[in-house]
Amino acid sequence: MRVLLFLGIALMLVGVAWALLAAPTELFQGAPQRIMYVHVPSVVTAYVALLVVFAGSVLFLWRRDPRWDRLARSAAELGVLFISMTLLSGAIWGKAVWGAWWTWDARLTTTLILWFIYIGYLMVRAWAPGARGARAAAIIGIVGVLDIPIIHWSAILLRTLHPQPTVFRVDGPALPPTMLVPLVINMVAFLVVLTALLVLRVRQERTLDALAEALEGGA
Amino acid sequence: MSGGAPERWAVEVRGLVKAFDHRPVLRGVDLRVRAGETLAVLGANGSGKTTLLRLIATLSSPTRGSVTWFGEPSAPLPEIRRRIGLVPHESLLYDALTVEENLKFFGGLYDLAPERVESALDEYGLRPLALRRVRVLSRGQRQQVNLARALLHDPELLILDEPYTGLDVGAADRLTATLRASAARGCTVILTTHDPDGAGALGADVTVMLDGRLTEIMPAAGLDAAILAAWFREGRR
Amino acid sequence: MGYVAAAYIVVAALFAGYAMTLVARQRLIADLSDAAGTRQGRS
Amino acid sequence: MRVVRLLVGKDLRLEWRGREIVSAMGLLALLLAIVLGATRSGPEAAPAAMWVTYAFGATLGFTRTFTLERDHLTALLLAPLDRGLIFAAKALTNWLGLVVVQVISLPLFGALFTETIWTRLPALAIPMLLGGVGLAAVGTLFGGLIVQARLREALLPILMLPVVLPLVIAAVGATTGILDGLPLWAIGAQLQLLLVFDIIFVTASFLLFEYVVEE
Repeated sequence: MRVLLFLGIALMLVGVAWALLAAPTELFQGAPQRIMYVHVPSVVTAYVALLVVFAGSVLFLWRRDPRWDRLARSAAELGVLFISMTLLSGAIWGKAVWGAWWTWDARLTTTLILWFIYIGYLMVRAWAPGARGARAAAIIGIVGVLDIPIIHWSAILLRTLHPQPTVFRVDGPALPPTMLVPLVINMVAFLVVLTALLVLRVRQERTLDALAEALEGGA
Repeated sequence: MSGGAPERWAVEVRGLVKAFDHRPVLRGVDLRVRAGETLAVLGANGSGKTTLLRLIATLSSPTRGSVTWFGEPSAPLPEIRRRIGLVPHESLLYDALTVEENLKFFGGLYDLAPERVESALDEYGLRPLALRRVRVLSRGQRQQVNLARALLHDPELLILDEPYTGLDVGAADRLTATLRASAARGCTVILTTHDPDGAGALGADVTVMLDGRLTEIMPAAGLDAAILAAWFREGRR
Repeated sequence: MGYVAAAYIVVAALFAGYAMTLVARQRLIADLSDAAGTRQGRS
Repeated sequence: MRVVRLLVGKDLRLEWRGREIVSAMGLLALLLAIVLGATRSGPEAAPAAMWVTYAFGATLGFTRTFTLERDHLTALLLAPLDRGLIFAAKALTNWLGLVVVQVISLPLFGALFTETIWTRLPALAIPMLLGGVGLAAVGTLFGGLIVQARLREALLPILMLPVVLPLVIAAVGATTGILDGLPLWAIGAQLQLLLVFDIIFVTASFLLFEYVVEE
């Protein structure tokens, strides 16, 4: 697992270096466009983490096996981490390109609402420890992901209330290969780091549970 | 454990383990109760008696091991619940409602005819209390209403958690009489208590909860000093 | 140009922050295992 | 459904005797309406004020329904009925509580914000009902989840509000349209979202409730 982490970090360094130094400057936005190489991977990684939370929660409710609960718990933490990254890098990018830290763009609003939902998830974990808290968190993990399409839909409705500039379309104009390669490298780097951190966290949780059992059980 | 012919057991518990957040309360309980039998589970407070009862009453699921009711391992739980009555330690009655309203509500839960509630009011001598709010009743009266509630749907298995605590002599005798009557009708009765004399009065068999496991089932008189001593030691620990 | 740097620094800071929580939890595990160790007689 | 009627009947009788929940929710609703009215009381502020009041009224009311039920839940779990029915009955009771709050706060919104509430009432009832059902479904599910948690009263709003935000957005949109005199088809998108939200959350809660109550 150590190898995975170092591989991820190495890849990330390569990706960032490539993005900052070698990649061409985009014509319309200029330098700020380089934030994309961090913003887009963190969005993808965040949603991957949320899917892991969803899968872990469903399997935990169905199988009642603590292993799935630990996976969901760790993935939720990482999900919040990467959503925070997405929101902050997105805000900075927005400020750089058209001077607004926040716009009620459908995707940004969805990500923000998800951030609150999974902060709630972590709070339930903290304030309702034990088996009941785990089940409560699992249900929130499921509801959170089920809610994504609705949130997105309502965010679009919200946008009709707030006229605002057209949002940067990352997937709009096809990215030239010189930009696509560093983006993919960074994407892979983020996902490898996610996996490594996930494995590390699950191992920590397993040890913690085992220790808790040893201390309390006394058997 | 008396082998006996493989007749249907009212309740069969095999290798039952129950842990709450890594803390094992039941460490492998084995128990078989024949239909129509009355069993008293003795044990100190916090020895897991209530946990065992909640498992037998289908209110919680075991961490490991199994509980089989009426010899039907695959029967759906709602069906089993229709044949079980529970008198837990805390009263399940709604204090703001009157005795009659409570019984009508619980009767409705089991889809019983209104006449059943009327007959229960007379059968348990609750007619005079019918219109009084449960909040104003004494513990003995409340126990009587709880008992009526649990027996309303004529369960085949009646489970009581510490029914004798806090009862005056009169109420205790009434309780014993009611339990005897139910047993006579073939109803299996399982109750917990931490007072061995109560079990003796009922003529029930006895088992003791020690360290998360149950001892052999034996007649109440058969309680030998060794087990009682071990049980008191555990109580004080 | 400052914005790009700001964005990358923020991302790096978040990773660092998370790394610190990992380390803190690792220390918690160390303490707990000592406690568990001494309880079972291991010195 | 006989059982649901029975359960709701019991809840309503209990509530009528105690009147704790409805009075607490009602008082909060009136208070919120006044506070919001005092700050920005133009007609355009009415929809937002209404739905903020309903959402917060719901969060307060729903934590209490389960704390009252906690020791009696055992009796319901013992009865030979599908656990989802317990959710359905509890959600229905909560929804009725919310309807009461919506009705008694309406005159205040009419007075403080805009008279058109009364002229557009029949159309206004649609988003109010749809929104109420959604709030009741989510509130009952989450209310049940955190019965044992510490700081329950704080936790429910934190959990519930982000999830119901889409409902509030759509409801405010629909209410604004109606108060501006738009015909119903003009706010079709908002009503559609409310309907889909209700369907998803009523079914999801019905299925997931089994895990809320079992030990």
